[in-house]
Amino acid sequence: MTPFELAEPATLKEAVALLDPDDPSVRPIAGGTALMLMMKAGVFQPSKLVSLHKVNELTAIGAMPDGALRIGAMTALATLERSAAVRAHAPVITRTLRTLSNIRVRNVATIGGSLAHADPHMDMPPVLIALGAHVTVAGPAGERTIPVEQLFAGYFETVLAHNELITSVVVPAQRDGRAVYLKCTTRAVHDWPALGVAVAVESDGATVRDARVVVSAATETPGRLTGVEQALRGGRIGDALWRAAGEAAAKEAQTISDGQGSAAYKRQLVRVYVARALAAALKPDGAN
Amino acid sequence: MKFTGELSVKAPRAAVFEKLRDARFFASCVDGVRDLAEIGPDRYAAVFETKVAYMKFSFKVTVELTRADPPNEIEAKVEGTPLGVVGRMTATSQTTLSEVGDETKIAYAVDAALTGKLGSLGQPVLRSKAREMEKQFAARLAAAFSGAPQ
Amino acid sequence: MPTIHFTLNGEKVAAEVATHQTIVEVLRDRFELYGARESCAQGLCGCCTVLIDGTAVSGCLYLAAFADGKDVTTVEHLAADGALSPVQEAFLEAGATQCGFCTPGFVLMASQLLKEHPDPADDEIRHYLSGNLCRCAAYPEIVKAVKLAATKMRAGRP
Amino acid sequence: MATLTQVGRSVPRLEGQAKVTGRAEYVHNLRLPGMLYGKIVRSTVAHGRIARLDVSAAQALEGVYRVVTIDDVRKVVPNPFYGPAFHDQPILASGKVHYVGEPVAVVLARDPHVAEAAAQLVEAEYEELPAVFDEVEAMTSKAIVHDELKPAGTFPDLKHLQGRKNTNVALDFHLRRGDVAAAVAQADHVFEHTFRTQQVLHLPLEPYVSIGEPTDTGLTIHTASQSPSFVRIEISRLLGWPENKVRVKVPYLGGGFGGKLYIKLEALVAALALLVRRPVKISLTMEEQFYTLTKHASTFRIKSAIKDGRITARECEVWWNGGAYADIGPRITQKSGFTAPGPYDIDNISIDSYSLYTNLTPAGALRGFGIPQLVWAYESHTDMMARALRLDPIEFRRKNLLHDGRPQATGTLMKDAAIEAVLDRLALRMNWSRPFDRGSGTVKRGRGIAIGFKASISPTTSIAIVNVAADGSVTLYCSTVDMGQGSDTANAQIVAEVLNIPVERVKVVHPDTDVTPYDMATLGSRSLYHMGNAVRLAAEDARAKLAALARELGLPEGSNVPVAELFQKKYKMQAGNIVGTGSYIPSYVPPDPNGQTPEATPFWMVGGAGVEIEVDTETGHVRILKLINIVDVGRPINPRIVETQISGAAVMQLGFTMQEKMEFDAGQVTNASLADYKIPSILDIPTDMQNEAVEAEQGSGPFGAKGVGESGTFAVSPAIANAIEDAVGVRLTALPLSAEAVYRALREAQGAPLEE
Repeated sequence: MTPFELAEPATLKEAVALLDPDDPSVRPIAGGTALMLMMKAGVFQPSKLVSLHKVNELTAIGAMPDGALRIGAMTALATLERSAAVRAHAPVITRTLRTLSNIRVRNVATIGGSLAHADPHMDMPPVLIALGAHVTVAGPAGERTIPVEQLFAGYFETVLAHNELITSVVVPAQRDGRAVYLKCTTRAVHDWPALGVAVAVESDGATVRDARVVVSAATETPGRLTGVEQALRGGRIGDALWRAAGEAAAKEAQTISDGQGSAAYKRQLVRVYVARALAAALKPDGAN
Repeated sequence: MKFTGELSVKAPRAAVFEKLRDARFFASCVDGVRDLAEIGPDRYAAVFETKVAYMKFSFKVTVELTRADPPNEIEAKVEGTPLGVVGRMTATSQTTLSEVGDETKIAYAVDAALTGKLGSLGQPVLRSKAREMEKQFAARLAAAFSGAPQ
Repeated sequence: MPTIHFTLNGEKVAAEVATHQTIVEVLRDRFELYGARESCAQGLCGCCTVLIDGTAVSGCLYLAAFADGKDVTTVEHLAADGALSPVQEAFLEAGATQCGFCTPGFVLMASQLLKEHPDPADDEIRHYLSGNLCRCAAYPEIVKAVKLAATKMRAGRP
Repeated sequence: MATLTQVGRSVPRLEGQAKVTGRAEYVHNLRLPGMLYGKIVRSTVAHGRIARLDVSAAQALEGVYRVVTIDDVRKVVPNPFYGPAFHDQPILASGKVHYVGEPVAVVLARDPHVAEAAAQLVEAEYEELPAVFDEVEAMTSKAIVHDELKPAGTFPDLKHLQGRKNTNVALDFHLRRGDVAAAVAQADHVFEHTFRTQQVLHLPLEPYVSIGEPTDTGLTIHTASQSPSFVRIEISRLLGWPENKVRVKVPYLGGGFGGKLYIKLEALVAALALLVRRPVKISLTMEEQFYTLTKHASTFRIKSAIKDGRITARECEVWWNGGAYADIGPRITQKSGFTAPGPYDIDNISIDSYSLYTNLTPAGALRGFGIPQLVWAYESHTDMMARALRLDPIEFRRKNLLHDGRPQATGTLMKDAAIEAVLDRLALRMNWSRPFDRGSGTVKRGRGIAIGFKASISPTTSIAIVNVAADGSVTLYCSTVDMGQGSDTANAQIVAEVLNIPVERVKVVHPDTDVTPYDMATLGSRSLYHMGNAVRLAAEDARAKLAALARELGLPEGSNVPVAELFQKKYKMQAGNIVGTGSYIPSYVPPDPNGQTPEATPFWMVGGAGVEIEVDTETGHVRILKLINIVDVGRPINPRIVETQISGAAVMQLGFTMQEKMEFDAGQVTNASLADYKIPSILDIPTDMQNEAVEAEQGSGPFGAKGVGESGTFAVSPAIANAIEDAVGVRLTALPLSAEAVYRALREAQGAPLEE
C-alpha cells in the first residue's frame, strides 16, 4: 500500500465537506474491509481517505413512525446480526448475515460501506431490494433518498456522487410477506456466492398476491426479475408455479461467466434456486 | 469476453476504410488512449487508462494491425500490461465494412481478455466498462463521419 | 506520521504509524508481537486475528490508525502470566495444532466463541470458525479442542 | 519386542505450547538489524526474450536501496543456474523468461511498502515467443521451452539424466515387463481410458520466505525450507565456496507439503545479501506463491487386458506438466512411474512416463510425489472395469491384489505392504455388504472406494547425533524439518525409548547446518523411516557408550545406575557428554533399461479411502457425507499425530479433488488469491471422517514404523469419482469434480448437453 492522507471528521457535515466531487482518489472509509482489499491489490491508491469512524450520528437502529426500520449506515454487520429489532422486523436479514463473509469482517464492515462498495457478489443488496429498502444519502445539497434497487450502476459503481455518503438504510414495514435468501456457492461451502436469490412473497392463502424476486452475483448488478414477478402474481401456490417461475427466471436473468461458473451453468442455478427460494418462502412452517 | 456491434455511417466505404486503418484516428475514438507512438510498420504503442468507479486501471499497450483487406476488412490485435501488477490484457478486433446504399455499415467483433491479478478483480469490471466504451466508440465514429465536431 | 495511543494487552502504549500501515504490521514491527501474522492478506485465513475492543478483526485489513484510543489484545495476552488459557490447553491436549501458523487465530476465535456460547454444538463451532483456514486441516481436532475447552471452562467456573 | 514405554504413546507435541501461545519461531517473524526487504518484479509474458529492462524509475524512488537484475547477480554468482535435477533455473531471468510470474528483478528497500511501490516502476519489454501450456502438446510442440539443458548430477537416482536440445521432454522413463501385446491379444476384454489432473498448489499459510545474512565467515541463510542440507550444498556450489562457509538455519515451518524444497528463494537472497552486504529478506505474498511452484498437472492413458476376471496386462502412458523449470519433476516422473499400474498383481506391464517442460509455473513435489495423480487414474479405471464387467468393485480388486512376496512392476518383491488389510478394513468400515440407501428425488446417494500405494524415494541418507548431558538430559541434533508433521516429537520418542527416559527429557535442535548433520530432505514421507532409523542408531550408539562407561567405572552389567551418577562418578562433578551418532541409508539397485530392479524402495506406503456422498441432480453439487481413510503406517510412533497426518492429507486431497484448480489464461494465473482459489475450510470437510492405521509392522523401520505424511492423499479422488458414478451414473475423468462438471456430465448423459 502507498501513503495517503487520513482525515477523521467528527460530524457528517465535515465528512461530506472533506470529499471531493471531482476526485475519485478521495474516498470515504467506514469499516474499510472492502476498500483495504482494493488498496492491497494496488488497484486503488487513494490520495485521501475520509474516515467515518468518529462520526457518531450514523450508528443508531430504530423504528420510524411508519413502521419502517432505520439502520444507521455505520452500523457494523455483526451489530445488525445481533439486533433484536432487526430480527423482529425482517428475520431474513439476520439469517443472511450469518453466512455473509466471516465473523471478523462482519465485526468491522458496515452496512453503508458494503452497499457503497457495490460488489455484485454481496449478500445484502438482493435482500434489501426484495424487502423494498432504500438508502438515505447526504451530500453538500442535503439529503436524498434512493431505493436500493436503483443504487447500483455497475460493478463497484453506484449512482452516488463522489461527495455523497450513505447515512442510513431504511427497511419498510413488512406486511404478512415471507422473505427468503438463498446463497449458492460453487467453489467451497464458504465462498462468495455464485448466485444469490432473494424473494419476498405475499400470498392470499392459495395464490400469490405479490412477489419480489431478486438475483445477484450471477449477474452484473443485483436486480429484480420483474417478468418473473409479473408471472407470479395471482398464480396458484405450489411446485408447478415455482418451477414455472424458475424457468422464467432462467430466461430473464442475464448471467455472466466467471471463475464460479459459466453463464449457462449459472442460468441453471437461477432456474433451480428461484424455484427453491419461492418454495421455501411459502413453506407452511417457513419462518418469515 | 466478446462483444460485437455494428453501425452505419454516411460515407463511402473506401473513405471509411482509410480512416479506420489510420491508428491515430482509431485511437481518438477510444476513450482513455494517450501517448500513441508508431513503433514499427502498422505497430503502435500507447497508454490506455480507464477508470471504473474510484479505481484506475492503466495499461501499456501495443496495437498491431494484423490484417488489412481494403476496403472490406481490418484485423487488429491489442496487447497490454497493466502498470504495476502482474497481469495482461489482450484483445483482437475484426472490423468488416459493407456498402448499404450510400452508407457504409461497420460491423465489429472484439474478443478481449484480462488476466492476472486483475483478472478476478477486474474482468467483470472491465466487461461492463467495455460496453460503455463501445457505445462511446460508436458515437465518436458516427460523429466523425457526420461532420460533427470530434 | 500520526501518533496513536492505545491499550495493548493491558498496557497503555503509543506508536507513530504511517496511515497506510495495518495493525498487524505495527504489532510486529513496533511491539515484536508475532502471534498475529499476515498470510492471505484478504481477511480470509484468520492468521492475523487480533481483538479490538473485545471483538475479533483481521489485522491485515485494519488500519493501525483506527486503533487509536482502542483496546488491542493479541494471542500473547492469553498466557501472559505463563499459564495457558483453557483454550490453549485444550488445543495442546487435543492435538489441534500441526504447523501452528494458523493456531493463534483459531485460539483467539475459539476463545471469542466460548465467551458468546459457553457450550457450543459442533455446528456452532464449525460456523464460528468457518472464516479461519488451516492448510494442515487439523479441523476435526480443532472441533474437539473447542469442546474440550468448553468443558474445562465450565468446570473451572465457581 | 520388549514392552515399549515411549514409542506408541500419543504424547503432545514438544512444541505445542509455543504454537498455541503464538511464540513458535518462523522465518516469517524474523527481522535482523539493518535488514532490507526485497520485492520481486515478475514476468508478464509466458515466453519471451527480454528486449528492455529499465530500472531507472524504480531506482530513483526515495527509499529504494538498490534494484538488482541478473547482471548484478552474476557479479557474485557467475553461473547463476540451479535445480535439483537440471541446472535450468536462473536466480533472476537471464535473457529469456519462461513463464508468467518468473522473477525478473528485485527492488531492495528498508521499507517493504517502498520496495513494493518501486517494483511497479520497473519497466520490462519482451519479444514474445511461441508458448506451450499443455503437457501432451508439449511432446510435439514447435515451441521449445529451453534451448539447452544441463543435468545437475546431484542425486544418485537421477544420474542418468541427459542434456537435451530441441525437445520439451526433461526425462522419459520406460518400464517393460512380460508381453503386453500377447496378453491383450488373448484377453476377454480390453479397456482403455484417459484421465487428467489439474494444476494445484501447496499454499502453505506461511508463504515462501528466506533471509540472507552476510557474516564474518561467510553467509547464513534463514529459510523456511524442507531441505537445509541441500540448500547448503547448492548455495556453496553456486558461490564456489566450501560447504562450511554457508550456514542454513530452519526454525518451524508454517506448512511445506513439498513446496519448500530444494532452492526457492535461497539462491536469490544469498546473491542479494552478498551484493549489498546486508541482511535481505524476501517474503512472498499469497499471490506470489502461485508463481513459485505447483503440483504437476497430468494426463494418464491407461489400458488393461482382462482374462477370467484377472488383469493380465496393463499399459500406462503418463505425461507430467512440469512447467518452466524441472525442479524435482524428473524424479516424480520416474519414481511414480514405478507404481503406475497400481497395487495389482499384473504379469505384463508397459509404462512410459514423460516429464515435460511447459510455459507455466514450475511444478514440483506435493504431498504424494505424483502418486495421487496416478491413483486417480488407475482406481477410476479399475472401477469402470468392474462396473462394465458387473463385478463388485471390492471383489474385483481383491482378486487382483498384489501380495507380499510377489513381484511389483519393477520386479521388486513386495514386503510389509498391508494392501489387503487396508482393503479389508475399508470394506468393513464401509459396511460394504449391507444394503445402501440410494437417496430419492433430486438427491441421489452413492459410495465408492479406492486404494493406492507408493514406493519411497531411494537411496537417501539421514544422519543424527544424540548428545547425553551430564545430568542425563538428552539433545537430538538432526536436520529433519518439523513443518507440522510432528517429526520433533516422534524422533524424541525414539530417543527416549532407546535410552529408556521420559520423552520430556529430550530436546530436539532445529536444523542448522553448522550444528545438525546432513539429511537428504524432509520429503516423500521418508523422514520417520530414514531419520527415525538414524536417530535410533544414534541413540543406540549413545546407549552403548553409556554401558561402556559403566563398565569402565566397574559397575556390573544391568546395574542401571542413573546417567547423572555415571558422569558424577567419572568426572567427580557434573561434567562431560556422551555423543552417539547414527547414519542410515537403505540399499538400492538402480533400474535397468526396462525399469527392472530387485530393490526399488526401502518400504511401501499404502492408503485407501471410502466415501459416501450425495449428489444434487439439479445443480451437480456433491456433498461428502462420510470419508474413511485407512492406511498402512507400520507401527505408529505417536498414534494421535499419525491420525492428524492421515486426516490432514486426506482433506488436502479432498481440496484437490473437489475445489482447487489454478486457472490459466494464456499462461497467466487468473485466480491467484485465497478469494478465488478455495482451499478446504472447516465447512468443506465431512462431519463423519474416520481414520485408521491398520495393524502392521515395517520390519526395517524404527520400532516397526514407516512414513505416513502422504498415504492419506492417495485414494481420495478416485473414491469420490467412483461414488459419483455409483450415485448418478456419470463418470468424470478430469479433476476437480466441480458441481458444474458433474451437472454437465449429467446433462450429457441425458442427451441434452449444457452449452459452453
